[in-house]
Amino acid sequence: MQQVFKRPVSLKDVQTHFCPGCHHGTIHRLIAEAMDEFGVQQRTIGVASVGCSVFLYSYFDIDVVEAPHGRASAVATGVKRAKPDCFVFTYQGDGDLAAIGTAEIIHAANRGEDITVFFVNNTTYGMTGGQMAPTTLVGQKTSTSPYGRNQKKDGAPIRMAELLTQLEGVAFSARVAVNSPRNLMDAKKQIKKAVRYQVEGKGFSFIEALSACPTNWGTTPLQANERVGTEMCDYFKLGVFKNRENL
Amino acid sequence: MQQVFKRPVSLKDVQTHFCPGCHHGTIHRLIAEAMDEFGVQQRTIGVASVGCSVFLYSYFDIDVVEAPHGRASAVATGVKRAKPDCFVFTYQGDGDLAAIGTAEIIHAANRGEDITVFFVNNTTYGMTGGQMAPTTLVGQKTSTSPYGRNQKKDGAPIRMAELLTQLEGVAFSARVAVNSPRNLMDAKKQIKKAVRYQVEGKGFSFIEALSACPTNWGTTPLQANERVGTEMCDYFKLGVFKNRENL
Amino acid sequence: MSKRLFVKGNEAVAIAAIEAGCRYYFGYPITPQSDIPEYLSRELPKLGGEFIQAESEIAAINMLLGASATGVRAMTSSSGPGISLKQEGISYMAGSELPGVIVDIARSGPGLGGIDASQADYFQAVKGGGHGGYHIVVLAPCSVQEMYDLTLLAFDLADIYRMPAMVLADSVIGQMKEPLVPHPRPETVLPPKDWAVRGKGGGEQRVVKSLFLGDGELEAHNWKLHAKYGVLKEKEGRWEEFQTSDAELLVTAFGSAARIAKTAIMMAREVGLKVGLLRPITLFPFPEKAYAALTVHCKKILDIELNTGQMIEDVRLSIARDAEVFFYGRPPGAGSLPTPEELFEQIKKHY
Amino acid sequence: MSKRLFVKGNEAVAIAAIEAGCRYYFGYPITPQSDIPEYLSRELPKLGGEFIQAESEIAAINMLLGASATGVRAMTSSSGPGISLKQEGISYMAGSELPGVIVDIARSGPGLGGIDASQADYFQAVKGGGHGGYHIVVLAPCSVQEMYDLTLLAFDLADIYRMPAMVLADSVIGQMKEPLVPHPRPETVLPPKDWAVRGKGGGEQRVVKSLFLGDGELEAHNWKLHAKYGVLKEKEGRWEEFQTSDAELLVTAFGSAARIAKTAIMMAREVGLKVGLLRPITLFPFPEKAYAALTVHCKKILDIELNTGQMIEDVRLSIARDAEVFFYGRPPGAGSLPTPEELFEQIKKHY
Amino acid sequence: MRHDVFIAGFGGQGVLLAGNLLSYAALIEGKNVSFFPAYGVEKRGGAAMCTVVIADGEVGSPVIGNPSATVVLNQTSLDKFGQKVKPGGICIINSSLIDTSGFNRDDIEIILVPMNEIAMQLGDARMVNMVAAGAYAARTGAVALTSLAEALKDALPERNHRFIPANIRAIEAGAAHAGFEKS
Amino acid sequence: MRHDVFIAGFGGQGVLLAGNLLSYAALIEGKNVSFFPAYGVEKRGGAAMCTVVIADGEVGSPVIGNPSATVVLNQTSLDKFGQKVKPGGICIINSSLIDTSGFNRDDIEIILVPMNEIAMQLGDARMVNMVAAGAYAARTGAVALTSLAEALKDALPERNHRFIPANIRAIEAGAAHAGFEKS
Amino acid sequence: MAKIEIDEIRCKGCGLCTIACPLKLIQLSEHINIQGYTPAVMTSQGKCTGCALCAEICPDVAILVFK
Amino acid sequence: MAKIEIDEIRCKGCGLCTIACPLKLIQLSEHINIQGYTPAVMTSQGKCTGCALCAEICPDVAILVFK
Ligand SMILES: Cc1ncc(C[n+]2csc(CCOP(=O)(O)OP(=O)(O)O)c2C)c(N)n1
Ligand SMILES: Cc1ncc(C[n+]2csc(CCOP(=O)(O)OP(=O)(O)O)c2C)c(N)n1
Ligand code: SF4
Ligand code: SF4
Ligand code: SF4
Ligand code: SF4
Repeated sequence: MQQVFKRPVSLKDVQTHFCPGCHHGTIHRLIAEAMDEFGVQQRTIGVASVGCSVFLYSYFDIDVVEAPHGRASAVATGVKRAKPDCFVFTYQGDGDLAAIGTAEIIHAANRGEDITVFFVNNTTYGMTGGQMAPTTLVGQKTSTSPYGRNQKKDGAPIRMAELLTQLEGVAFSARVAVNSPRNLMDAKKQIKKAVRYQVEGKGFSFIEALSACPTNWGTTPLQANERVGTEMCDYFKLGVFKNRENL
Repeated sequence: MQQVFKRPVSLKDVQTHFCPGCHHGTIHRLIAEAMDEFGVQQRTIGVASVGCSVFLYSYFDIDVVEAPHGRASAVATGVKRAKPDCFVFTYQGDGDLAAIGTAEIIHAANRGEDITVFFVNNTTYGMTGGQMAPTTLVGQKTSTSPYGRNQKKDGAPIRMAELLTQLEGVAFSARVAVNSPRNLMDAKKQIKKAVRYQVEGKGFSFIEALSACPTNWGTTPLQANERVGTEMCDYFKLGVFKNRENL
Repeated sequence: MSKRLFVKGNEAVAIAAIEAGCRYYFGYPITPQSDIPEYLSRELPKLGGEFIQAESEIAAINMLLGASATGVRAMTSSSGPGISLKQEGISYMAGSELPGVIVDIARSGPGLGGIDASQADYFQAVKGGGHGGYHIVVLAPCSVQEMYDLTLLAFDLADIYRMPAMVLADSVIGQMKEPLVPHPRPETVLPPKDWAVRGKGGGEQRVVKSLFLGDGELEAHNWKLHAKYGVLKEKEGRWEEFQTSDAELLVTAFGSAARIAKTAIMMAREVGLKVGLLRPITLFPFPEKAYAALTVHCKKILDIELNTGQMIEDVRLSIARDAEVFFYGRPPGAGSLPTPEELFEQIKKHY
Repeated sequence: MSKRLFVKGNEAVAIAAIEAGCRYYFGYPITPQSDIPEYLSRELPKLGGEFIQAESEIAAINMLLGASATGVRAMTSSSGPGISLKQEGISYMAGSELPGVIVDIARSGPGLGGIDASQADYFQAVKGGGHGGYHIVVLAPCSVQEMYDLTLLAFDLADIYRMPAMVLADSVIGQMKEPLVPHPRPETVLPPKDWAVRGKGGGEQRVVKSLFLGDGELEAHNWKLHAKYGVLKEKEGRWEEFQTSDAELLVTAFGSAARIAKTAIMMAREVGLKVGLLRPITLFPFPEKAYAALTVHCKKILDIELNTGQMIEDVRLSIARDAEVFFYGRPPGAGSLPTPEELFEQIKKHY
Repeated sequence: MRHDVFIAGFGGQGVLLAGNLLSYAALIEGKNVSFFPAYGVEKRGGAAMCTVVIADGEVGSPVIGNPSATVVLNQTSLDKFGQKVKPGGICIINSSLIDTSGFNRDDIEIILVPMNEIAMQLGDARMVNMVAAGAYAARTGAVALTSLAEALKDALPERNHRFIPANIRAIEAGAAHAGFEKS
Repeated sequence: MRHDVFIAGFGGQGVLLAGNLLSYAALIEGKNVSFFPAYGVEKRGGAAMCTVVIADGEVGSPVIGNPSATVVLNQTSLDKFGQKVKPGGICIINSSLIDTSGFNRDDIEIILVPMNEIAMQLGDARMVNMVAAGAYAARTGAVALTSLAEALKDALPERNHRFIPANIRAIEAGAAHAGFEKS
Repeated sequence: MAKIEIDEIRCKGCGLCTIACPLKLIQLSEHINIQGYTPAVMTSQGKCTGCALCAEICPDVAILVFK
Repeated sequence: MAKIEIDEIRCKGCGLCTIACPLKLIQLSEHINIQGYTPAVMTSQGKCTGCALCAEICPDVAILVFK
């Protein structure tokens, strides 16, 4: 009898600090698997953002630079320009990338930096206690939208995976989810494609991964997982929005 | 014999500091005419940005708040929320709005702030001496792209008028030019429409006006004017890209 | 006893802001100040006010600039990295002579650092972390009640002197819960805001700006601001003295450090040591006079800060030339908050 | 005479950066420093380097953080508002112990202010405008030649002490053209960058970060940084003394002000007044020893700054207790640059 | 009278709620009180701690070096803070998750309460903090159990008031257990 | 020997180029020199000024309160700086654009040069600055006209070297005019 | 025949595996682990097909699969 | 019949009006104004139709039109 499922070597064998049912852990693992598959671990430099994923270096067995909140794609630009042969990726939350980091992601994407960006959208600011994010769904109650997000006042949730496709520099953009075996298997595929794009020097690749935040949503892990597949997928459609190979 | 063309009352009767052939002056006048037409001068608060148009208050006979470079749409948000009955507009250059001000414009637009944004695209940083802007055309030589903008390294010029249409909050977005009587007459129309949108509380309206910068392009005013109609209009197509009234 | 609420220091700030007539809040989430936006996002809409969660601290400070320019009372709050990002905007507000309240519930750094109580942002707040050599009012509460009282004061001073005012605290004061008596806003005569933009409405054009290009204009503007700072030093310095009259050792500390030091001083008094506390309540203007006066007699000062030594410079610049200053600092970080027992040891050491 | 170039101070900085082996520049346009990016955008590509015009000063400082983290020599440059925006990034670099050179060709403020020569950002540069109570090396050139020499030094000190180093000048020094002799980069033994990220390649994992959460970790980290600052004060303080030996009045000023003051001092000497100049070249570390030593005999100091008084605090904290300090300041703005004649009057007044 | 207690566990064990509950109870009894929380980075994971100082007179410093009472809900908390308890003080330990074999102090009183089991028996693991609060109050008399019960409506958000009866049972169970241990 | 000159006009009149030209000429002559420019906000409009100090020994301060020579190319410059000229100094005025009726100083030498007309005659209004440089050099001898001519290739960007002959004519015209005025 | 191993210390009891398993062979146990969670347990090892969906969906990589 | 008035002091000689005028009635003059520019001049006032295109395109609002 042999092992058919094992922990990827790029992922350290340690306990994470993530809450029960948080998808960050799953997304971490899928990225690690892709790194294993393309054998890039030894030449990878990851850029951690500020959010629940700030401990990137504790979980991935790779070199890591910690970026100020929202600036991961600018930091990654500096890293990649200085180390063009390294595999460089950022891992950013929705507050980090879609709010404070808006200018940095738009311009890194527009320059077509040869990096891979993993964008984890859980419709809230996790680490700081569940405030409204640019991705918070209309009507969703958070600690700073106690009456639910009001589109008239707060605007509609931003769809980053679609928005970025407008920029010439973007080679690949897709939105995935890991809430069900089916979505997860597709997420695997897209994440590997995003990694391959950089490995092949095809340019800026972007993965938006929908994620559950049971803690700040105030639900059980199972309810949160459920919500990802329903409410979230309704508004944030899964799919590949740009794929230079098909252009 | 009576006067058929006169200076709009919203525009002060003073000499501007603009260079010969600079379109800022023309764009100022068209905005002033629109303010006259809708009779909003007395309840207008303009937000000046940092750029060659920083002296907004010297030329428009209205109350003005000066914003830090790139932050005009955030400042305007604060002004409008506190003074919902005022007509609030920003006037921003392409360095100001499309580079350092990217996050502020995207989120003000996404919130659907009830303001009007005049975005003057002259493919360069005018006031600081002609450096490369996010709108600089590929191949265009500037003081910081001495070998011409290189798409591989610097990315392609950003088309703001199109990009913003992706955001739910945007009610109206158009690109105009004032280089020829024909374009200018259409510019008049669109600018008035943008003003009307706010007057009628229809939401965020955006005008991108192509503009000449003979000084930093190193051309004569006539050559610069010519370039607007040719090279610039080829890449930055004129037209209305979003119009909530037609949705 | 009049009704007591039991709230966090951060909530006391939010309650005071509303009592002060502030109806506009612009901010971005950051620990350990999030209770402020969370409270105001609940309450402001009920009062017809506006709560905006900005896309960043930079957007927030500039929304504040815009709102303040119209003459309304408005505020923002943040911490460490967020306050650093606001420096340009704060400089613009100072240059444009705009009021506006900025709450800084400081956290430990540099960089991401941590979220523990810190006083390492004293220089940033007091010397002006932004460009151009301006100052802002800086108030340092040391209890939940003072978080409330000084927030009210911050709004008044900001309006009177037409400059930003900061309430500087940390997670000890911000996260701590204590009983609070929410006094009504004091009656203060405030100057008319005849500079605020409002849409001319037939009146004079009004311009809020910090750009001054005419010959000598900017220099004159800077001297004008400088003169205001002089008036502040004259009239607005505030401090607390605790058992200083007979003190042979003067402990000086502000905010959370002062709160802990006070208990240490009680311990010292219990064993008969003549120790007193001089606690600056206004960090800018720094209460120089108090230091000068007290060091005429007491020649030994123990300066205690949650950093490696910042306020100590202003202390040394304020005291009698022949007074001696000792320093005890704990730069902030997990598990580095000093205890009363620890400070008592320091007192004994330098007594 | 060896070959003389005739270049602006800003160009001297760029030429020195290339000589120092810097191949990565990240910046955003702002007057009066734009000559630096303009020069490097021309030259770096020829050398296989990277010039990126960032979307903002914030992006620029963070690109610098990323590049420096890989161990290469890299830089950014800006002024006033742009430097304010970089404060968070500078704090992160300081917290992450990253080298990197930041050139600040200061302009007048606060806010948009103007573009004239200014020394009003002394506090921001020297006390740490960002959060967390860190320091960076701050060098203040007063000639085109020194713009070159101190830029070379900045890169070395940054690498040796693993901290950001700033070259602080203004439009007088930056825009002025003078002859320059571009000496080759000095031989310096630099520590290996065994902390730089590079892709493990089978080696140890390397992490560049400023977050320290373990009990006592952050405090220890802060004491470690503090210790470095101590070493800097011990070993790296630099200053120029001009006719100080017999001086009865000591003029002290840095950068552009010192340059103008020097001529005023010559005028004074011509009429027989015993006046000398103490010019700090390193603003951080501040050359405290020089002040202490010189004020043993000379008890009158005239501090001259292009602001309303900032370095004067460090001067007062450094001098003998019985020395007296006079101040003459011109806050910056159009037409406010003092002339030698003007400073000569001040010298006569306080002599 | 003056009581100070330090409560520690990991995020999610409701340490802060326990501290709040004690504070409100003190308030109800007309006392002065300061409640000082502390938790790991930003919000996630790591430790959660709080100090509550209850006094008739002035509270003074909200932080205490050597608390007279300490309640630890998980192993790391005991390892980290067990030694800090003031000589003569008491240490209440959640024996469900904590192995005390390594912890030997004879200068303080050690009380073992299997808080998770007790909470589970009452149907909800999340009530561990209530069990702890009950045990502390019963053991020190800092506040009356009745005050604790009354304080629940102040300490709990409206939406959780339906859990008050269950919480009261948990408080009493904790008190009973600590009380039992006592004799 | 020591020469300091202050040149002022509005942006676009080539004030800075004139100053540069003088500096390079001084360099060619092996002298020390500092060239200090100043202009209005950021880059647009407003005034443009520069100070050039030429010395055999140390240059010293790059800014001068009362320059021994001043060249003004437009009205506002004369109004602003005319009074600053050091007694005994000289003031060279672009009479094409400047009305000197209001300017009466008998303690300095005033030289009127219709710079725009001269430049236009030579075919390009933009050469006003060359006329000015020629006039100053001829009048003060700070640098030789030949050095000025030689310095053009240093002062002008490669792409404008084709204008060198025309510029030399402008320099000489300015010199001639100033020279003529002289006697 | 196949089998899974659930790391009872790493498991946070989120329950995602219980719904991911097509045969619903996994449940959350009653007892709590050192972290204070109720870990997942395999109810009938024999029936496991080794599809590994439980392992795939586990955010904590707490499940290993053998076949 | 119509006529235009060119403000010779405000005019910056950019020449845009000279191409905007459908009848090409406007030229730049030889002489320079106080600003140092060569201002535009109307060559044959009589032919002006008052279409105002010159005024519309003038960045400096230096032309007024009467009809
Ligand atoms: C400049 C700055 N502003 C704010 C913060 C506080 N902060 C830390 S994490 C975070 C956002 C976390 O949300 P998100 O990016 O969505 O990631 P998540 O935690 O949800 O995974 C914020 C605002 C900070 N550290 N720095
Ligand atoms: C924070 C900050 N960065 C940079 C500058 C310098 N600056 C002044 S104007 C300007 C940009 C001007 O270009 P643009 O916005 O395109 O307007 P234009 O002048 O071309 O009309 C810049 C970068 C500044 N004032 N503040
Ligand atoms: S707070 Fe939300 S995002 Fe953060 S670890 Fe917990 S579940 Fe995940
Ligand atoms: S520099 Fe360009 S944008 Fe600025 S005024 Fe001149 S022509 Fe217009
Ligand atoms: S998915 Fe993993 S963590 Fe969740 S219950 Fe199953 S084994 Fe445990
Ligand atoms: S368009 Fe206006 S400024 Fe230009 S030449 Fe004609 S009149 Fe003069």
